[in-house]
Parts: sequence; structure tokens; C-alpha cells
Amino acid sequence: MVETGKTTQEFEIRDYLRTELMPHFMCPGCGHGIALRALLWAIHDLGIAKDNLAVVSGIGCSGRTAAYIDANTIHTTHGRPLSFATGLKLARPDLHVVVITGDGDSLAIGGNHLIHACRRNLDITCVLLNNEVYGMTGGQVSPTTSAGRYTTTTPAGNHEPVFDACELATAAGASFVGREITMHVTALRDLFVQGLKHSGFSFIEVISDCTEIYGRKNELGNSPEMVMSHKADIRPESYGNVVDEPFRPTDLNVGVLSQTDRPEYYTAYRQHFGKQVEGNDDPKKGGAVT
Amino acid sequence: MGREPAGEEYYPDDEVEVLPLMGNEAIARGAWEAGVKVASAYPGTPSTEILESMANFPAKEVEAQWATNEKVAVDVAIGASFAGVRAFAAMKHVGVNVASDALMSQTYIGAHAGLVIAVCDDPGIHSSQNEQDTRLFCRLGNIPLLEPADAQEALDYTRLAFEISETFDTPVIVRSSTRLSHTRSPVRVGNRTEIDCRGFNENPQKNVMIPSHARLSHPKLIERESRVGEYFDQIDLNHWERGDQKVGIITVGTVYSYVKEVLPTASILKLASSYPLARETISDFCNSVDRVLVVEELEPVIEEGLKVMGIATEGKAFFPRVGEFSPEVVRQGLESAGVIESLAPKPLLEVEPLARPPVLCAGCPHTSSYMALRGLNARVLGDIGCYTLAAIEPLEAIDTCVAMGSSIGNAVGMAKAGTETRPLVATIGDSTFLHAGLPPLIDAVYNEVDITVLILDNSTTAMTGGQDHAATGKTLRGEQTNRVKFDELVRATGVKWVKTVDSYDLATLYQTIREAVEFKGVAVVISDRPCVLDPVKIKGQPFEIKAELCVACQSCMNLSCPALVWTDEIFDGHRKVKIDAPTCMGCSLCAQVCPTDAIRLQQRGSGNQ
Amino acid sequence: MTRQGVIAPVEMANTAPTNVLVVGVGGQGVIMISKAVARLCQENGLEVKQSEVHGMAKRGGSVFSHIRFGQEVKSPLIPQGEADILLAMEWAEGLRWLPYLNPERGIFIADTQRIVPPFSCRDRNRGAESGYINTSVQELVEKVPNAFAMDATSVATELGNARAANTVLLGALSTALEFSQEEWHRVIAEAVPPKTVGVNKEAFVKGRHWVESGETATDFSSDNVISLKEPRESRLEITQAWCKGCDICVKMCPERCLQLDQHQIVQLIDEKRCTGCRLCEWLCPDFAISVEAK
Amino acid sequence: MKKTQVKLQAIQGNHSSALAAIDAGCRFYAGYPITPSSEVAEKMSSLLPDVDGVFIQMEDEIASMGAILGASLGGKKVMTATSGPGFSLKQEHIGFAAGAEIPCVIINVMRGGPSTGMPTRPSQGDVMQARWGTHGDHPVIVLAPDSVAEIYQQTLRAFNLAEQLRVPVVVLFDEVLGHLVESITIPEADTFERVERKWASGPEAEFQPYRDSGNGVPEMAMPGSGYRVHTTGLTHAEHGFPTQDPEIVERVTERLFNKISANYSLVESYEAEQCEKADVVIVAYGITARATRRALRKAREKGIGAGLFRPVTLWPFPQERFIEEVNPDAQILVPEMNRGQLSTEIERIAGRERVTSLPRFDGEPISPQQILEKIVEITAHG
Repeated sequence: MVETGKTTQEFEIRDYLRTELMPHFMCPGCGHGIALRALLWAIHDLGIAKDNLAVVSGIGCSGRTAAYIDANTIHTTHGRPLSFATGLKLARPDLHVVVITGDGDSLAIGGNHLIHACRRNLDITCVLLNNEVYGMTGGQVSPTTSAGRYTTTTPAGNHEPVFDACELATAAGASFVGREITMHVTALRDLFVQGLKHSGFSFIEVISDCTEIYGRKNELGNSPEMVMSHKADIRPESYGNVVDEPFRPTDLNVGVLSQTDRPEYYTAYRQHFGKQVEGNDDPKKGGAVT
Repeated sequence: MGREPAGEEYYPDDEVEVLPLMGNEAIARGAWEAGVKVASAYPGTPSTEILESMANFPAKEVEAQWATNEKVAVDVAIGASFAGVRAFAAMKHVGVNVASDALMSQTYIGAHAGLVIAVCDDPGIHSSQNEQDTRLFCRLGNIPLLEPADAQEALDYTRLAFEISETFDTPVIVRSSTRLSHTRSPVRVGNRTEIDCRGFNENPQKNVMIPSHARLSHPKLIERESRVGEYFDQIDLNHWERGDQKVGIITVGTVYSYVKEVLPTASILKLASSYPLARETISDFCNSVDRVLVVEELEPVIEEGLKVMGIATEGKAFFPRVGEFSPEVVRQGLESAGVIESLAPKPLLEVEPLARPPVLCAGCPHTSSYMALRGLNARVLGDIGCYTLAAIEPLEAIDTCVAMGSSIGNAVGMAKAGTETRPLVATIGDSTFLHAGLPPLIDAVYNEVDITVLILDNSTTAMTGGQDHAATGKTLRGEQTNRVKFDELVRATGVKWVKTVDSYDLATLYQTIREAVEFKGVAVVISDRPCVLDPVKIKGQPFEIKAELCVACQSCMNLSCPALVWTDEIFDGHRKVKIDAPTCMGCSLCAQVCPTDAIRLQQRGSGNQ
Repeated sequence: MTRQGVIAPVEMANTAPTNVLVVGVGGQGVIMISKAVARLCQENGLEVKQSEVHGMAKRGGSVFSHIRFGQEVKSPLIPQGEADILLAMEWAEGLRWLPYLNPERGIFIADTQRIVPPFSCRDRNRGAESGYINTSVQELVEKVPNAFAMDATSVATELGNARAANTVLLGALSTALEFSQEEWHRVIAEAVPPKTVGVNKEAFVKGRHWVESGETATDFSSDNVISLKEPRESRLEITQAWCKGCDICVKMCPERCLQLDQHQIVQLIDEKRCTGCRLCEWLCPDFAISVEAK
Repeated sequence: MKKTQVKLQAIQGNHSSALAAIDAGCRFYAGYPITPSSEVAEKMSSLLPDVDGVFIQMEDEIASMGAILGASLGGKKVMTATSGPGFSLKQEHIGFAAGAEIPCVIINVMRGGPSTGMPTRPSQGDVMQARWGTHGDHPVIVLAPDSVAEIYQQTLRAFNLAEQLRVPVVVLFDEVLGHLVESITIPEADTFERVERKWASGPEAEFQPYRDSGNGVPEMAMPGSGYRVHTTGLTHAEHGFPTQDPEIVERVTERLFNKISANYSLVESYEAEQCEKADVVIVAYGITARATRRALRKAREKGIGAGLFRPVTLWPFPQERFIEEVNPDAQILVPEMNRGQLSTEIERIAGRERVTSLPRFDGEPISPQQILEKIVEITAHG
């Protein structure tokens, strides 16, 4: 008999929160909170010191999450957190830079920054909290709003095609691309761990839920139901050919979707000018990863 | 065996064939040999195999069919009897409750052509909701009864039942029990006797039960009772074994074999029937012994009959009124009656037994329906079927279960009571819904109640082993036929809210039931997936658990899936889970509930379970 | 183990019937084996009664079949303590029916394979023990004079068909009854699916040889009955001011021990049911729950 | 710094700003190419790697501006350069820098507009945009050099002011200056002051990232130093987290302006030449100031009492000095390469009746002759 799969030191989320700001301002059942836990858990598991962690966020409900993290947090402008993060990481390769963004933030207004961040492959971990809607502004259509869904700007249901953020990131050159749902909180944590450890640009999409605005408008049920339906939406091959007839055909995959061994931007930049990166080639080693 | 079978004249010496038959097969064989033309039944353990084996005989000889319920089965048989051909129906004991409406009137009409009903009781409640004694029904309806003790008698008595039916113009019940129905023993079989059609008997006074006719029929019934009793005295069916005269045992049916096992030397009168009693034979027997003991399973039917006759007898003072008899039970009774001495208890090898209650199969589509209901905090009115197993832990998702079709009526009543704060959901299987669910659904619509009905459509009658019904599109003989469509049927009753969901889609199922519950009025959700065992065994690619991802939360164990068991790996003091690949049929439900994504489709070639 | 392994054949000339009790779990082929034995006896001119209970058999329940044969058989049921042979396809099922085995001369043949029912995995607390029977092969052999415990499932698996385990056991059983091997092979061939006749024949021979070679007991190949020695309790801490009543924890709790109170704040309603699995803590978007192991 | 050993160089204005940036300690540059400022980026791309700095060409001006703010938050001195439409794109993040008080330097080499306008022609059309280009109430410092040498000096100073006051500082000059090649003297490294921003000190638990540290400027927290602060574009209280409390909002917004006015002696810079007794004072900046000097000489030759007031710190405008230095009776002429953006400011200070605007916006610099003619015209009327 063996005890497996447990971290040696207990993760206590309060150690990573600005508890004086709690309760946080997200709506009841908002999946962003679960994603935030998974992220902080991963940071704990990697032994990243809070002082060496910088979290950069954009605008929207996703952007607001950063403030609750007891780290160096930067709540930037709409769609631009990746630009700030790029500067920050290049200025401070010793910091672990995590970007938290939303579907509107990173795919609409910030789409340009996303694809170029993917292309450069700077060692940043970008977390996209995808809830298919502009929640903060009251529920307008976003680039990931599912077909037919109602929002305050699609009164007859959404007629626009959607982005697959992960395919976009992969195509743009992100060297680590993954996706998870909030219900898989431990898997999400593990994905974050992998993404954070990855040297290069890691892009992780979290299928989150907006119960209060999007869920209500589209009668998707309350929070537990939305969380559970994400579960049913994902990874068709995981459910196989459910005894000869798939119960719900989708093409949403989870887990690590692609990982390549491209040169990390900063290391390559220094090497290009004939210099070694301070301390070590691996910028990760500048941090406190053990 | 020491006795000659009844109806010996049917067996020409040169054609004796001996087959190992179950009691149920023997009953079917008996009916077929008797020239039965129409046979109908609703499946129910332990009676199901009777009609199934009837379907093995050529269709041109016997029209064998599944009926929507037992009353329909009996009505079909009655109709055939009216038409002048020998007719047969089969059911389990609780089926008689459903059939009794027709039966209690038909007994006034009688039987133009032979009309025999086989009923299988379930002492010990192996697979039923009660252990009622059908013999009391026979007394209630003045219906003659035959009670075979083994498979040979099952065949012989069934044949004879048709003769009695026609001779005395009465329906006849052949009563079996679980032990007889499912015991296989060698049976000498005979050939089929084709019986000419008697044609319809144009006799409204006999065939139309209006009060004036019924009043005339009732005295005939009483008279018939004594005539049949006299007949039972005359024929050589009651078996009298002369032995020790200090004690005489009167017994019937399978119990006889236990008595012989325990007390081989006693004087025994083995009756062929508990109703009507062969009074003369019984009197003679009782006079020949010093003390009379009646050994009968369940109710004291014979014992009370004897007491009415004024015979001093004992029975239920020593033998239980509940449960199935066995050699041990008979021995204990005889010991307490002082008939045999108590044996020094043998040093038995005792081990505390493992609890292995029946569970829903791996991949059973009912599981997800009850997982969904579990989350809704609904008051769940259950019904009869495999899904009743969802009442026990860990699903614990059923609050009541009364009888076939009761769920919907129960829900209507609870709604009308107006006191239940939780949403009311009636769950009913496809076969059960057709059997007895439609009238209460109509009642629910008619009386405007706010309930949800969840029809668990697994396209078979699963509990009894996978029989077809009106909504499977196949007959008893496996031929294509018309198919009832539940959504259309339900809409036709006036239900405004009907949705069909794939049972394996847990999230949608949950969501749909929630919406149904929120609907004001009668809402029907059809949870639609075929049974994994019948009519074909479904086996998909198995799932496996990534042990490193399992956090031993036991969420999947709430499915109570037989393929999920603990491993020796521990996470935070809890046991991790693994999937037994041969048992897993790949339904994906466990993967759907796993909060850590630890359950994945087994990669081909990677299985090490 | 000093005991001589080879089974002494049951005395079939006896006037009393010979009693064979075949037990197992639904789907293991108990009925098939029983039919084969019954058929063989009948073909040898013996009266046979074979009684079984189905209905729940397919639902993973306990399955048993009484086979009685001899010059004359009355009761289809074997009285307690009078089974000459108890053939068990599954370890705990064999133990369940031990009271039926003749304590002096009864022969116990069992597969050491253990089919753990979901019901045995119900105790959710930290350090919970499996509800599966704890009796080891060694303990059993000490109790029962003529016990044969073999890993038939592994033998059959090696032959390429785990389902042939019942035939392996039948091979072992065959040494106790005076029928020829040819007769056995014939009834087996008639009883099993045509495609599997070959493997079943091999399985039968393996089982028979196992006994004939003097084997009596195989130990468990894996162990699922180890107990955890450190039961621990858990404590749920709820920060009410942070809870927004989203209901996720209530619905995701595997033990259903949480509920929203009238203020839509989560509360633990059944402390005993809480196993400390932490799902509520992990899935709470508001970080309002924490689980501490005491 | 080895480069400062080179005393005399003939260099382009754009390159001058790059050299100054390096000398000021700039170690991060992000930009996006745009005429006529691209040479700044080109120069930085070659200079920065040698000093362990980083140059990056971003996907657009918005990102460039975001990147320098990120790098500045990481503790580096940072700069970007742009022109025309690029400057418009940067406004969003200039506002962020103003609100979140992030030191940064923006070089804006002006070209014709509006919109894409005339990329290769000079202009002084961004004077008002440099001040009010981004939305909301906020302070900005704008420096307007008039020579390649002054580009060097003012760029150096821009860094110092940005660091000292935690504000975005715009160095504003036009295409002509940007591409003008002049010989300049680059000072020895130890001859000029290089100011560092004030880093957080004291107990970590008590640190408030936007608390006035005495001179109106809060201390800044260096990531990794134990002060884990929140930076946001939302209006925030002293603790750095958003607030909508009217009292706090007023207090913190007021401080943004006060920190400039309280330290205005550091900020202000101008040139006043014969303004006290002049009949006419020319207010000119950038390349126009150079044409003005020549016009002044000619005017004086004609006996006209003409002076020059040249604001180097364009914003906030050195209003007090102007009033002090300029003869209150003098006519004021404001030649500029726009429709009169600064002249309205001068009208506000000196009164409309005294001020004459000399606008030119055809893509050509204002010539000395033009200015002279206007001086003559004004004095003739006077």
C-alpha cells in the first residue's frame, strides 16, 4: 500500500490571498475563483515565492482576480496584459510572470498581443479564463460565445463563428498549449504546474462559467450545473465511442494540447548577442522553483 | 419416483422421452401438450421462462405473446377461450392482483374452452415486493387450483388443468413457486394433442356478466366448488404414503420433498390442491393416524380448511407463515412439534457472510438517472424494476416503491396532499409504464398536478431478463412489430412538457430534469438508453483510472458500479479506485463524475487492470 | 502443508443423494457448470435435481445452484451441513456457503479470485477498511479438512480466457466424481460456446492436473483486504462571510453532507458523513471552505 | 560608460535621444517603427544589448507602451519613441502611466497630421495632444528641445524627471530636428546627474504604494523585494486597491497634480532673451525657435526691440517665469507649425489682445523671413 499523488506540504490558499480584500467581488458560482485556487495551488506546489511572482491581468472579471493574489500584481488595460508582461519579463527574467486574461480581453481587443506573445515564446504563463461572455460590462457577445447563445448584444442568438483559443495559440506558435475545465481543479493545477515549468510561452485556457449573467440568460442552469456541463462538453475521445454512439459530440479537448521545444525568447535574445543569461541559461532557475 | 404420473394414457410406451426441465419449462410443455392455442403473459420473476419456452414451440401451433400487463394477458386468454380454443396465461403472484379484476368475473362465466393460468409464487421474496399466497386468491374467486411438487408434476398437472377447466367449466390456476420454477429435474414428456376448436358459444346469459346473469351464476360457482372437490377425491392425484401412524403429515407442493427428506417414514398425504379440498381423502387420512400435522408454505390454507371440516390439526403453531421452506425449516418444525428428536447440532463451518446485495449493472443507464435525481433533492416515487436497486446505498435515490405503476399515482397523491416541499418525481421503467403507468399519467394530467415523470426507457423488460414489450418493436418470438413511441404517447395524454435525453449524458439529464421540475404541471422526461445486458450484451472500450490523478474522493463510487473497486493505493487516508476492465462496458459515467479527470478511456494495449 | 492433496472420490453408490453446491457471483457461469454436471449424472442413469435462484443473478448478486443426484432424490435443496462438495467460483462466496458443507468429509474447492462488490467499498472515512471478508487461505485450510484453494482465474487467464476459470474448477471437481474424462469433455463441449470448446478443454485438464499433482492451496495473488491503521477525522471550516451560496459544494459533495441554510450559506448537516475528501474546499470559488485533517 | 569618452560627435537628433537614454540608464526599449522616429528604435536596438538591456520591437505602439510600463514596474528605466498615429495609440498607456505613476520616457518626433497625414514632413501639431492626449485628469511633463544637443540634454532630463516624479515624460520635437545632423558634445558620465526613483523602504506590512512620501511622490516597490503591491489603472487609494470613495478619489487625484507643482522648480526650464524691455516677444519652441533667433537678429538690426521666450518645458508651461520675464506691455508673437496650439495658452496668460499667432501647417518649417515680416507687421501697427 502506497500513499501517492499528494504534495508534501499542505496547500493553504489563505497563504496566497490578500485576505483583507475577501470576500472577492466575483458573482456566486463564478468559475474564476476555482481557477484562481488551481493557479495558486500550482504556484505552491512549485515552491514559487510570492515575492518572485508577478501576476498581470487585463480588464474584465478575469482581470479583477489578480488583485486577490498576494504577489506583485498588475491590473492593466483592456486586452494588453501580455504587453505589460512582456516588458516585465524582459526587464526581470528572474520573476515568474503569469498573465490572467479573459476571452474578450485576449481574443478580441488583445488578439494581436496574444498571437505575438505566442510567436515570441517569451517565458510567460498566460491563463485565459474563458466564460464565453463579457461579464463585467453586463453580458455582451464575445469571440467565444457559442453559436445561438443569447447575450445583451445578440438578442436573436449569436450568429458569429467562434475562436478556438487553443488552436489559435498553437498556430501562433505558443510552445505550450493546454486547456482544462474548472471542475477538474486538480488537473487544472497540474496543467498550471506544467505550464509554469515550461520554458517558453505557455497558454492555458480554462473553461470557466458565468452563471449570473450568461448562464441565467441562456438557461444553462445554476453553478453546479454549469460546472458539470463543462465536464460533459470536453474531450470527446476520452468518452470514446460511448458504446457505439457518442452521447454529445463536441471537439473540445482538455489537457496538454501541444508542447514544443522552441527556444525561449529571452535566452535566445541574450545568446544572439553573445551573452549568457545571468546565472543560467534557464530563466526558471533564477526563480525559486525546486 | 415412486408414483405413477397422472394422465398416463398420454404416454405410449414406445415414445417415452426424458428431458431435464425446469419447472417453468415443464408448465409450458404441459400446456403445449394439452393443445393450447393462445398463450399470453407479462414477464415476472419467477414466472418469466414459462412464456419464453412456450415461444420455442411452433407459431402455427401456439400463439404466444407478451401482454402489456397481467390483466391483459388474462383477458387475451379469456378471449381465446370464448373463441373455442384452449388458452393459457402466466404470471407471478403479484400479477394476479392486476389480473384479478378479469379473473374474478371470468370465474362466474367459466371456461368454454380450457382456460389455465399459471401463477408462480415467491416465498422468501427472492425477487418481488411481497410474498402473498395465491391459494387465497383461488379461494376468493372459487377457482380450482393445482399445486405440482416437481417438474414432472408441473407438466402433468398443467395438462390436467385443461381437462378440469373444460369438464367443470372453470378457469384453473396452476401454482408454482420459485423453488419449483427454477429447479431442473428429469421429466418424461409426451406429444401434443391437437384439440378441435369448439367455436363460440352463443350464450349471453353465460357470457355477459350483467347483474341478472351474475346472480344466476354465483350459485353455480358454489356448486362447482364441491363438484371439483369430489373430483379431487376420486382421481389419483392426492398421494397417500402409509407409514408410521402416530403422526400423519398433510402437505402440498414442493414442501413434500422436504418432508420426505426429513421424515421418510411418516404417513404422508400429499395433496394436489389446497382448493377445493379433497375432503373425503383427507378425512380418511386423518382417521388413520393419531395426530395430524399440516406442513404448508406461507398461509394456513389447508390447515384452516381442515379446521372448518372439524378435524383437529396443527400446523402454523410449529411452521412459519413467512419465508421459503427448506429441509431445515421442516426439520425445526417437526422438532418443535415433538415429532422427531432434536439432533445434536452439527459443528457447522461458520463464516460471517459477505454482504453482496444485487446492484445495477456496470453501464446500467438507470444509474445516471438516479445520480441526476440525487443531485436535485427531489422526492422520488419509485416503481418496480431493476431501478428499485437505486433505493439502497450509495445511490439512495428512491423514497417509495409500492407496485407496478404506482409511482405516478403516488406522486399525484402526494401533490394533492400539498404538504411536500421537495419536487415530486415519479420514476418508472418503460415496460412498467406500459404495464400500469398510463392510467395514472392520464390522471395526473386530468387532475392538474405539478409532478415530473421520469420514464427510464431501456428498451426492454430488464429485471426479468430482457423481454420485449410494446415499445421495443419486437414480439415474444423476436419478430418485428409496431412500436409504441413514448413521446407521442405521452403528448397524446395532454402532457405539454416532454423531453427525451440520452441517459449517458449526465449533465444534460440533470439539467433536463431540473427544467422539468421547474415546469408547472406534468412534465415527462424520457431517459433513453438500451439496457446493457438485453437484448444484446453491450461492451464498449473500457475506461481506466490514472492512479496518479485519483484523489480518492469516491465520487465515482456513488455510481455503485460493479466495475469500480478500491485499490491498495491511498490518497490522504482514502482508498483510490480502479476499474475492472472486463466488467467495464465503457458507458463513461464515472469519467463524467470524476472531478479530477482521472478516468480516461483505456488506451488500447495499455490495460493492466 | 502436509496434507495429501489428491481428492478421494465421493462415494456415489450410497443410497443418500450426492450433494454438490456450486456458488459464485452473477456472470461466472455457475448455472452453466451446474447444467453440465447435472447432464452428466442424468446420462449415467442417476436421478438429478438442480435448483437455482436467478432474477437478481445478473445484478452482480450471489448465485448458487444445488445439484443433488443419486438413485432417488427428494428435496431439490441440500440441507445444511450435507454438501459433499462445495465448488466456489469466488472466494467470499465459497466462505458464505461453508455452513452447507459436510463438516467431516465435505470437499471445498474454491477459486481464490476475489470479486469485491461495490458494497464492500462503502466506508468512506479516512483509514476505512474494505468490507470484504478477511479470511485467508491459510485460515480456511486450517478449518476445512478437504480444502482446495486455487487461483483458477489466473490459470484461465494464462490460457487466454479468464472466463474459463469455471472450467478449471470443474476440472478440479471432476477428480471427486467417478465419471470418465471423455464424458466430462463431451458435456463441457455441449455447455460452452462453440468457439471456446478448445480453451475450456485445456482449462478442464489444467484444473484436474492441479489436484492430481497434489496441490492444495495457492495464496492470494493480490491483496485487497489490508487495513489502514490510522483512522483520522476531518474538520470542515466554513468562513461564512466569504460564502456566496453558489451551491457547487452542496452538489459536488460525494457524501451529500452539505446544505445551504436559510441565508444561503453553506453548512455541514451531517458531520459523520463528511470524509474530508476536500472536493468542497477545492471547488469553492469563494475559498469559503477548508478541510483540516485532525 | 565608454561612449562618453567620445567628446564630439556629428549625430542625428533621433540618435541623440537614444544615446542620451543609454547614458541616463535606460535599459529597456520597446517600440514600433514609424516615420520619422524609427531611427530612435534602430539606435536602441544596437545599443541596448551591449549594456545588458533589452530592445524589443512590439506588434504595435500600444504594446510598446505597455511593454515599457511593464519593464518600468520591473524596476528598469524605460523609453519608447513614436510619431503621429503611433503617438495616438500610445495615449491609452500614457494615461495608465500617469494614473499608476509609472516612470517612462516617450519620444515623439512630430510629423504632419491629422491621421496618417504627412509622414516625412515636420509639424508641431502634437503640442496639445502631448498634454491632453489621453482621457481624464492627469499630469504629464513635455519637454521640447530645439537642437540635437538639447535633445540629448532633455532626454537625459526626461529620465530624471520621470524617475523622480513617477510620471510619463514626453520629449517632443519635430521631423526636422529628428533628422538633423549636428555636432554635439557628449558630457562625461560623471558630469551630469542621473536620478533614481525612490524605492520602498521600511516595514513591509506598513508599506502603502501610493502614500505621499514627503514631496508628493510615493515610493515605488521593486518586485522581489518583499513589498507585494497591486498596480491598477483603476482609481486607487493609498493602499493601491481600487476605490470610489469621493473623499479619497479627490485626495489622490489632487496629489497627482500637486506632486508636479510642488516640485515645479525641478520641472521648469526655459530660455528668455531680452524679454524684459522688448516691444515684441516671440514665444517659440523646437525648430521654430531656431528660425526665430535668426529673425530676431534681423529685427534688431532694423531697430525693433524684440525678445525670445522659449519654453523648454512645454508642459506644464512655465507661466510664472513668463509673467516675470516678459515686458507686460510687449506684443507677443507665437510662430508655430500648427494652427495655433500654444498661442491659445499664451493668450490665456498674456491676454488675447497682446498675442499674435503665426501658424504654418503646410509641411514646411517656418522661415526666419516669415517671422521677421510678422514682427515688422506687429510693430508697425503698434
